[in-house]
Amino acid sequence: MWPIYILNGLYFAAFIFLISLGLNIILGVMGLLNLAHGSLYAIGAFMAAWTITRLAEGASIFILLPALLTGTALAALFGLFMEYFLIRPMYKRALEYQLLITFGALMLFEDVIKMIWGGEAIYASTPFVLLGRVNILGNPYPAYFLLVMLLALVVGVLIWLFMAKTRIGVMLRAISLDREMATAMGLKINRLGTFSFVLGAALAGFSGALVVPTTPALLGFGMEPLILAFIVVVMGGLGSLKGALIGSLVVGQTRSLGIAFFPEIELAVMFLIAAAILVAKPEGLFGR
Amino acid sequence: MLKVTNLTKDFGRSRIINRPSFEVGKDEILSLVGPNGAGKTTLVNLISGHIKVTGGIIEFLGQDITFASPYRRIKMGLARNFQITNLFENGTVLDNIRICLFSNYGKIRRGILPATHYKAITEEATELLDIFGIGNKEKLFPPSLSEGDKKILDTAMAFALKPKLLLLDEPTSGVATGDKFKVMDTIVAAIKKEQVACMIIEHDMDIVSDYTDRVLVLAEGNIIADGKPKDIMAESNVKEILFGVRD
Amino acid sequence: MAQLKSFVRPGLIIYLVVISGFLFLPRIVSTFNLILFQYGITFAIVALGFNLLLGYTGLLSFGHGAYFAAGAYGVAMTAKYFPDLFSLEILIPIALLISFLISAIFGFVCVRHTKIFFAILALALSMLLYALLFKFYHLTGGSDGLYVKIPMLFGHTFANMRRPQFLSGFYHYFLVGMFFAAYIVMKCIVNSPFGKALQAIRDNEVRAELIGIRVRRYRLYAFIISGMYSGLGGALWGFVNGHVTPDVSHWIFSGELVYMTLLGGFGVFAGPVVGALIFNFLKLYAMGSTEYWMFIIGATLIIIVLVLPGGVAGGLARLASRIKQPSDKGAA
Amino acid sequence: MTKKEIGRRDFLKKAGAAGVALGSAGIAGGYITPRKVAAQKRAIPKGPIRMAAVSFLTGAAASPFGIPGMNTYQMMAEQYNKQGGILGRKIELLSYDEAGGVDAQVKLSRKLILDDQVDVTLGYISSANCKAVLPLSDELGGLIMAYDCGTHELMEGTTSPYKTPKYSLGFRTKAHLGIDNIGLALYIKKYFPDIKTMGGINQDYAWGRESWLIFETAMKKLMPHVKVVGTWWPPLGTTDFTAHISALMGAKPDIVHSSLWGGDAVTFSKQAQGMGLIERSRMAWSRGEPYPQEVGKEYPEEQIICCAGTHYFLYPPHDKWPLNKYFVEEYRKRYGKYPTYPCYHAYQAIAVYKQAVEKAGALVGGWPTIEEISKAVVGLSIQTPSGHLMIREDHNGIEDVLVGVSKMTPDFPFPILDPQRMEVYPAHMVNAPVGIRTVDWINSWQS
Repeated sequence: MWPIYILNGLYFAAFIFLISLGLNIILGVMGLLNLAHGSLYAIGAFMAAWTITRLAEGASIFILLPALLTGTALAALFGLFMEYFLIRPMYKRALEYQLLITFGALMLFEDVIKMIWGGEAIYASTPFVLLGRVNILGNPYPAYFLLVMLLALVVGVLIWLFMAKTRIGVMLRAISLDREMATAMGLKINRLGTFSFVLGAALAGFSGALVVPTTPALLGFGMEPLILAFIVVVMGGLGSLKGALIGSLVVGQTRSLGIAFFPEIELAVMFLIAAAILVAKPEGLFGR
Repeated sequence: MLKVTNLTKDFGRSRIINRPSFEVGKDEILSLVGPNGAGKTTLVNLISGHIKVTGGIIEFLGQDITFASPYRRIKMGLARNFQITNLFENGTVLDNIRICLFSNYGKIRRGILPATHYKAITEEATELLDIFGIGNKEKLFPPSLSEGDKKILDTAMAFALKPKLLLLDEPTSGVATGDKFKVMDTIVAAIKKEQVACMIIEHDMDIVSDYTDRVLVLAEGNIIADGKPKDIMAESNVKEILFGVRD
Repeated sequence: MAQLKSFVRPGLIIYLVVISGFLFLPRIVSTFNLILFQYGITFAIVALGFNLLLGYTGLLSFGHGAYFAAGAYGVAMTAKYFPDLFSLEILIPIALLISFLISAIFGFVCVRHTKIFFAILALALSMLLYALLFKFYHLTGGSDGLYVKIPMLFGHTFANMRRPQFLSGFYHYFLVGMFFAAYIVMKCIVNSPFGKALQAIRDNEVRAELIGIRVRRYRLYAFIISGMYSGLGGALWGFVNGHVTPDVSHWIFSGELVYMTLLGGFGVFAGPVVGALIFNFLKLYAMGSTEYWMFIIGATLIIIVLVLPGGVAGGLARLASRIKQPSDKGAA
Repeated sequence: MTKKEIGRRDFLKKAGAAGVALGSAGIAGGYITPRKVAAQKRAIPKGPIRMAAVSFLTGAAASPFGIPGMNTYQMMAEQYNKQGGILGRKIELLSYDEAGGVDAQVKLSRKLILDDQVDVTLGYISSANCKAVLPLSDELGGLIMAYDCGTHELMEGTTSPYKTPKYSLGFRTKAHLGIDNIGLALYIKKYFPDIKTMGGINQDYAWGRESWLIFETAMKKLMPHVKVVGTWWPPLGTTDFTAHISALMGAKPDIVHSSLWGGDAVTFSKQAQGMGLIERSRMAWSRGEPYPQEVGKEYPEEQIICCAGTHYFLYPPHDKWPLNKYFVEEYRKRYGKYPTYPCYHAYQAIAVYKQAVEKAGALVGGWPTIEEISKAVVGLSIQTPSGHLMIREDHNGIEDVLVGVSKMTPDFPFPILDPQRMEVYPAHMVNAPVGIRTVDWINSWQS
């Protein structure tokens, strides 16, 4: 079963990576910890689940495309509104206000989700069922999980290329390296901040939409992944994309192997690893 | 009293401080001059422990303090002010001085009786403010002070730590030209009274020659001249570096 | 005498009015509202300590639920494992001791950082405690939590009482007494040289270091004191609530503590106390009146942050200086 | 309304019960012969009975669980009101959401008893909530009837024999999880005697922990050769079981015991099917009854399913027990689904309250106090759509239990319990005697 445990860890790492990537971009560029990030993830998931249940009758696997699109788009839209109305007035304010306003947004979004989609769970497993299983070294394994890993990899590479090769990406990195210098160089920090926030929200929505065929969309859906994303960010170093990758691999494998071998204390093991890393290297693995 | 040997400091690849060596004697008032970017403030930051040294040795009162914490240096008698004033803006002028005195007398851990209970310290703070000529402003908050008064307060705070060596980073920058000498008179009078050694970073050559016994000239991270103000002024390479004038 | 006079000065009358108001409360309001008030008072104790860290030291912790949980579980686990020790005069010191230990350990890790790093670290560590409380089912009751019975006091039991009787009788006066003791101690701390040093650290960390304040150590002291206040609040809350669960160590609960402090205004000493009292009523009445109560308290929070950053007890002058602060620091 | 009239109406209904309309009579639930003592008449309050019903209305447990329960409360309250209410007082049903965690429920219960002063609270699905809320009944002086939670620790003491009742004003109007897990073990011994290994996946709180404890204890006694290869404890509300499932697949147990319920059970089923666990191991669900209907055709066959009692829409057979027929038809008419066990549990709670009030009311001649009502509950034996329910002096209900395996038939769009392999274990076989802890009782069995 080892390959399956490892694959499970990779699958878990894949979607945690997408969430923490968005969280980390926002953190790096805007210096803001978005506590409502999990809610954006949940919004993506609910939207995608809703789309899938609308189109499920006699659908093929391509049903996933509209689901991913609508989920990502809606989360990005919520991100845009949130940035414009809530975060922007906070740019010059002290940290505590910035954090609290995202905390307020978190509570607000949870109920907005309830208002739009109701309080009950939405099951949208059609794509998961349609893809069926493949055989991995004699063990059955759902093909959908492999698809999730593949898409997460593609998105990760795209983001990396974007950050390394495009003008906007280079500017974003410049801001996260040295905000004051970037301001002095005349970069439009506000506009780039908005861009990075929407990008982060879109990534959250995308990961929600990608995951929802395997799990029901529920109220409070974003809470647990958000915590795991925090751990990833703390472990990997704040604002570091490489850190997000390594951190999510650690979290994913810890969870998978932890459940397989220490089922009693799996969650605690994860936090203990995070704490150990922090004691040894307080700024995180790739932190500055 | 202070002995600096082959000190270096790198920021990334560029070397800001390049192996200067010098000493400061007891009761000496010394000035440090040099063009912008010569590394004067960095040198003060290194001595006060505000930033970490790359190489070389700093000794104070015969002890190696190269890697000592700022706290230890202060307890040994090394205090400084700041070029850009660095005050506690939510406390009054009196509070600003008082906190330094509490720190100096090691009463800062007292957590029960209110600060106002320590009468002797309050009196001493008031006296100190009087010495520095801002006694009438003790109830004001720093943001409402003039630039000159802020400078004086900043210096007074360093002075309140009862240092043996005081590092002053441009104590008159930002002060109106007419007031400069008044500020320096106040500071130097206080320094002389307590017999504190002092190293002053200064641009204004009039101040350098009027108030200091000795001048160090810093350029590109190293000392290029050391001597009495009059002699130094006469040297041509110094003039070129400081004033861009060629004989 | 002069000292005493300077100590209480003009607020004396207000204090007397508030104290007697609190003491007579059981005769004025219904049991239910009294208990609600008691929830508020326990949170007010937490908020007092929390404000030492946020308002006076300038550190925003998103993990103070952990120390609250330390106090509450200290009490509940004593009830489970050492029923003979279940007496208030033993339990309160136990709660303080446990919250001291945990806040000292966690604080040691956290105070190496400031600002956002500090907030995230505090959050992550409180979630570590949450995970432990949650996963060690046989020890802590897991997500079921633990029941807290009515305690004894110096051998006197209140066993034949219903909890409302106990709460509106002896325990109310005990709670009010604890609150005022905590209030006065905190008032002393913030006005003492130690408190002034913390404020110096908040205003200007660099300068504080260079006038001989060991910044990190003092931050740790502040962290521990505020952690112990949380622990005390948690222990007292445990008796009011009658049941403790790991939820109090979850970061959402810590977020509510921040909310209370901000609602009252952390620029003013008594602000967080007011905030804690208001928050409880706000939350309960929002919960009672609509299904979408989270929307209401979320929106309230956003409005307060946007429009009334000084909180209800609002120090508007303080607001002005706080907004200016980051730009000054950047230049230093 | 006078006592005499009530008596006559009850008598008429009782007479009617003999006829075809047994169903509605059962619902009206009158088996009380009022004593003709001229006891002091007590006034019956004018206003309606304020009945708080607490059930999951949001979250994963809402759709398969909380909402059917709440539907039943509404349906029954309407029925009773149509028949004139309880002792002439109409029921005003106040519904509350059980979501939000233990702490929120403690606060809510306080508000219900102290502030709203409801007459009775019926509710709680989660064992954790029950454990936290039931002590409040005595602490605050409010009548609470737990309707669905299963933890056996709720009413048991720490040593055998223990003193009963634990709470004088707190009840549970159903049997505890002992019946499900003992029933499963008995069933496995009879139908699958060849198994060698077993594993467990149960939620990480009282319900899951205790379900496994009882099952494991019973299996050790009944089938001592079966080895435990591992147990897993996902928290309540887990949405991703993939790691647990692959761990289970790695451990290869013949039987997987699970007490997952609500959304967790649905999610786990879907993911377990997707990953292929179902083909390797046979699931034994201690509360599996609602999910075939919830999941539909895709629900796998050959799963061992326990009905948390004899709560099944096809049992007792409609021709032999018209009350079940009536209940199923009425529920289906209103909500378009067959009732599941939470519905039957809700019926039990509201019926027990009604009959206890009527019994106590007849004794005291007027509206009884909550202490009198709670005395009347003890020893109450009522007919329910699933058969008989008795409330013992430990304030706990006892019931028979039904176990079967899922099978697809042409009659329903989802698998039902195979009629050929249904087993009913009578109450005395699966419930520990009063005052004896369930674990001690199982350990005392002669093997």
